[in-house]
Amino acid sequence: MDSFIVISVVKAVVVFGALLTALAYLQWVERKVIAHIQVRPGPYRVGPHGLLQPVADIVKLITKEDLSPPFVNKTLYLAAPFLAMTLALMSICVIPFGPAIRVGGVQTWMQLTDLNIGVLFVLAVSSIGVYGIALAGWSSNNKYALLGSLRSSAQMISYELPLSLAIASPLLLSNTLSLRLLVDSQAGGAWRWNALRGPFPQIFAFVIFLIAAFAECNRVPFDLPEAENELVAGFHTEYSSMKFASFFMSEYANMITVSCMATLLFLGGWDAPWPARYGSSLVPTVLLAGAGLMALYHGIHPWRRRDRYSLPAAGAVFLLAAAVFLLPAVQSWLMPLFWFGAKVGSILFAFMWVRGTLPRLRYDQLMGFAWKYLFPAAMLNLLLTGFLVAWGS
Amino acid sequence: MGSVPISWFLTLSAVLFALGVAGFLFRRSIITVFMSIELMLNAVNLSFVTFSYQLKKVDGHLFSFFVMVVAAAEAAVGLAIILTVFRNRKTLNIDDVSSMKD
Amino acid sequence: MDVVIFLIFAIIAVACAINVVVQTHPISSAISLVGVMGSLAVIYLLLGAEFIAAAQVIVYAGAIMVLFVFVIMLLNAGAEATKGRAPMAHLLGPPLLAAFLGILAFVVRRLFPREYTAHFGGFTHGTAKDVGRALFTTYLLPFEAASVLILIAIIGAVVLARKEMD
Amino acid sequence: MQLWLIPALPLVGFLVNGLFGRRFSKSLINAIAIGSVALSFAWALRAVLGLDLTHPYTERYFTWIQSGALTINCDFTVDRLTAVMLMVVTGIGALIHIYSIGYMAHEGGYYRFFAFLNLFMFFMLTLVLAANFLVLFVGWEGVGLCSYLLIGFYFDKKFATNAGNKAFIVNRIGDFGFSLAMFYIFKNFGSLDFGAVFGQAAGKPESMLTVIGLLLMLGACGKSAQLPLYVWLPDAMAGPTPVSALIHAATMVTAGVYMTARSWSIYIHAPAAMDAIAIIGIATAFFAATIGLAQNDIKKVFAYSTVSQLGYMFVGVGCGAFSAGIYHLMTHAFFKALLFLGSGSVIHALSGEQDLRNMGGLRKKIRWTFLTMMCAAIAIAGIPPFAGFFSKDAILLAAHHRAPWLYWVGTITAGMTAFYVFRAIFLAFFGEYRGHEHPHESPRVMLVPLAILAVLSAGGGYLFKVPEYLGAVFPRMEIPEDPALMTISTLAGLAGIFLAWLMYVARPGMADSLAGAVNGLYTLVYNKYFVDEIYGAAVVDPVVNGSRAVLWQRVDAGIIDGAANGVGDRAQEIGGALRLLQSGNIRSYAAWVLFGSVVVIVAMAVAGGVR
Repeated sequence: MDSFIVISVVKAVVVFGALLTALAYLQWVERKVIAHIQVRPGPYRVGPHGLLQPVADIVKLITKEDLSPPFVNKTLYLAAPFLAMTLALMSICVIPFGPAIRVGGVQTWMQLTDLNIGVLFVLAVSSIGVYGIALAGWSSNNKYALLGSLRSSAQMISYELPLSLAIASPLLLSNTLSLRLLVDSQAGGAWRWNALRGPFPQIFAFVIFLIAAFAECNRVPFDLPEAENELVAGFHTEYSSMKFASFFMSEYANMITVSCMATLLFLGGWDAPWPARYGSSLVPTVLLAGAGLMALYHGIHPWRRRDRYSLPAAGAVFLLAAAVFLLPAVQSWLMPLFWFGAKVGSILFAFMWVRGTLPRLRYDQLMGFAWKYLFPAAMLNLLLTGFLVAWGS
Repeated sequence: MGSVPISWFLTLSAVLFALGVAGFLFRRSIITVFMSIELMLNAVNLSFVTFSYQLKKVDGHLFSFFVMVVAAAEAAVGLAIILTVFRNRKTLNIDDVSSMKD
Repeated sequence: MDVVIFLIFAIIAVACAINVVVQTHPISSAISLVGVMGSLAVIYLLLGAEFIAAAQVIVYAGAIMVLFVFVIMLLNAGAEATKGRAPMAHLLGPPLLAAFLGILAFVVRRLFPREYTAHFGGFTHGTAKDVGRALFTTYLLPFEAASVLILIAIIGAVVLARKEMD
Repeated sequence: MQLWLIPALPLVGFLVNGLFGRRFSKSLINAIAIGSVALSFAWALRAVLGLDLTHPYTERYFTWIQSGALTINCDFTVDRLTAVMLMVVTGIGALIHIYSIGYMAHEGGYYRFFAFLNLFMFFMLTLVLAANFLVLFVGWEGVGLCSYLLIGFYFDKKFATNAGNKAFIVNRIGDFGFSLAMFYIFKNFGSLDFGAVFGQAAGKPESMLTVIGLLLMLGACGKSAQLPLYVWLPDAMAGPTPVSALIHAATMVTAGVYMTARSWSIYIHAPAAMDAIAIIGIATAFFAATIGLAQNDIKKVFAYSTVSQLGYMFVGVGCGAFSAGIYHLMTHAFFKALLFLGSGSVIHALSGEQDLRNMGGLRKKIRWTFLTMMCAAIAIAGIPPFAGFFSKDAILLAAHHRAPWLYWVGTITAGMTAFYVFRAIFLAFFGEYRGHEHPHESPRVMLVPLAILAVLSAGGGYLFKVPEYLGAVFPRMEIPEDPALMTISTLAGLAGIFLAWLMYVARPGMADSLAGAVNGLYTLVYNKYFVDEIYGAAVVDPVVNGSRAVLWQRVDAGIIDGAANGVGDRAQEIGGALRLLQSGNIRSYAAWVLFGSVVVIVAMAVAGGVR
């Protein structure tokens, strides 16, 4: 009983620490990715390659003056960012990152808690997520904010339907609502993943899920609630400093949640795309070693003077990491983490890629797309899946 | 790890129901009145789930599930009606919407 | 521990419910109602109703109440007038309400003595699988009827809320 | 054997023609209507020839009514009695359907006529095939319905609809008796199946059987137009002539005789009931014959003749000679159908003229009609070797065996029959033509059925030895052949013919002077003994006036309307008081609902839900 509590607390601290760091650096990654898409360097000044930029941002946001306009509805104005942040982080509780591991003689799952109805829990939490934005916009007592939150509410309600339907079809294949069992049911290689496996590969559901997820996170091309050229800054027009940061972080947290869900539902979670005996466990080592060797090469032929020291150091770190991945002792838990991270990272990259590429939709196009195309497509997919599953059983 | 008496759940349900009734009786905004109805439905759902526990049968869950379905339908239509009323009357005060009598 | 959890969430529920009734602004009432629903979801979990708890949050808090908030925001409904013209309600209401509550509590007390108790894990047949099985066997007809009802509600809502096209 | 096909085929014809006939061409309607009846005839023939009918053959289909002790199955049965009826109904029915093509060619509502005829065939065959009283009653009522529909076929004419109503209402009286009989049978026998009822009949007390017999007889009197319920049949001539031939001469009106014969095992143990039948039969025969003497409408003459001949059949079954009754039923179907169809041909030739006084000398103009009708007239007059002689003779023999006075009255009636039938023939076909229309012979499609029926009328007595065929069904009656009686009845027929010839051909003025000599009697007979007027004064007027004075002005206006209005007024007053509650304010309504629920919960708690 006591050990259960201790382990839970430790896991919670580790997971949330990692998550918050990831949130901070996700921002940096996004700026970098978009910068490179737009052929510019992006953050570069603070630390090497701007690596310390998130720290600077945090310091800036914390030390800014906490403005609170006089015309707002105080209670809800203050509650909204809190609500948004809390709900965004809550889903992480049930997301499994890897299989059971043994640390110091204690067997535990790489997951805060497993629910029989994990999928429903995530859905439930994400469905309440809209309150943060809606209340923020309403309590600001500002017409841009109100318009932004109205758009956001309508958009999130609308896209929740195709999202739920897209989630339902892989559930039919896996026959469980527990996220952990969901991954177990897809174990054994890429052709067993719900996105690819028979009788009906859920590739369409996957695409629908991703599109709806973009809308749920208010991401480009569905970022109407904060369309700055129409609505100033949308629902968070009146927010500043840490309250603004909360909305910002909750958006990124939602992105991470959604990417995790996509990974778990469609891409087999922490399972390698092919079995370890065909060398899937060597992939991280090869990648890291390649990166390390490239860094060493550039360190020998530096463009700039300081690269002569920094690049070989980075290369050494990469090579060390590559070596670590070869240790059998850590491989059992590091490999799942690597694959999970790789899959989530790819989806997150897709988020950024789309943001860097696509223009924003018009509002009526947004709603029309949800109801006229996405919803029927998801419905059809679900029906076909259900039929084929029933046929097969 | 004390067990909770079943009667507590039912009393909670009764209290919530009574509060719903109170909201219905004393509030003037159509929307709040509507929300009071939802509160009463929730209270009833709690009773169903409690009875389900007591009888060790799943049927109560089904009933509350159907209550939710009906509540959803009711909300959709009811809110549409409220929208229409507001569009025509420019008011949400329930006492001003009594043209069935006049 | 069950008692503690129950008491915490029961108190939250009742406090939120009182807030629903006493707040003058609809949106505050709505948020309080979401609070009631959330606490009830926890209590459902306590009673072993996993699926219903999730459905409670998804359907009630996540869809119906969002719709309410949305409409309140759309209509920009302000605080309601304090003066009403339902003397009957104010005259009859409080004593009747007290009597109603008293009788209900009395009946509950009599019908459910203290030996009947509930604890977490005492009922494990509220999973999605169990509910689904009952839903698609015993309650198939009501289920179909409910789906038709929903369809009718959708059409009705669309017809009602549509802008006049003339 | 799929007996159900026999009635089902005409039903299909009815449904197809009735539902879609409006859009069909006449030839398609003909094909459907006649095809269905012809197929039905063929199937019936196959059943009759293919089955060993010495014992009843029953087919069970489904349980129709299941209620407590009452179980009614939808069963059909065939025995030799049924076989005779099946042949008569489908055979003559088919001929008359064919005849109707020509007769109805220029009438409106063509598809309606054939649909109704097919429906009639369905019900008549159901009646005949029924294996219990209730299914029989379905057919019984169904043929009544079709009779009503077809009498009122020209529904835009007042007299036609009136005649239809009259037939329907008068038949209700008979049906009332039939219904009571069924209740009584079920109460005492616990079943309505023929097999079960007739099997138990021997062991039941005579008084009970007599009551059942008399009630059944009442039903039969209504359907078969016996005294005192015969009044509807002459009026029923308002329908098209093929209808008169099929329904009101050959088939439906004989249903009463069939039903009585079918119930022989009840009657045989109830001599009083049989006596009643015989007496009613002979009285009807005589009474109708006297009326027939003075009628001028050719169809009316034959209508009264039908009533009279039905009386003969009743005498037959009433005297225990069931097979003789059925025999006469069959031969009568031949020659009376022929007489009606022939008169229809005459009417057709004269473009609708029905009055004998406006005919005459048609012998040469419509030769075939004349020849065939002569066959029928000789047959009905009972002249050997035509069909009517054999059956009538069998009945009269049985009557003499029972009570000689029956025989003598029957013989006199036979003479009158010969007289009025030949009177009609002579008036129509001999002498000078007195009408204005230009007569023309009927089309071949009408003449062929006439010819076939003429052959049957002439040779039917030889061809179908019905009494021997039915020997297996009915109890055998040993009646010695008596050439003297046979001669006397034949002579009576010949005398009637001679008298008719004398009065209407040889000395045309004689009839009028004779009528003047017995003026009072002639007026009485000419006006059908004022029976309709008496009924009107004794039954119809009191009912109408009583209803108007008491039921309408007192009961309806006073009590029923008063109650209704009073309820309305009270409701209005109470509503007026309750209106004060309706403030239009939802919240006060809610308060009242809350009040109500508190009361209910308290009541439930107090009433014992909680102790």
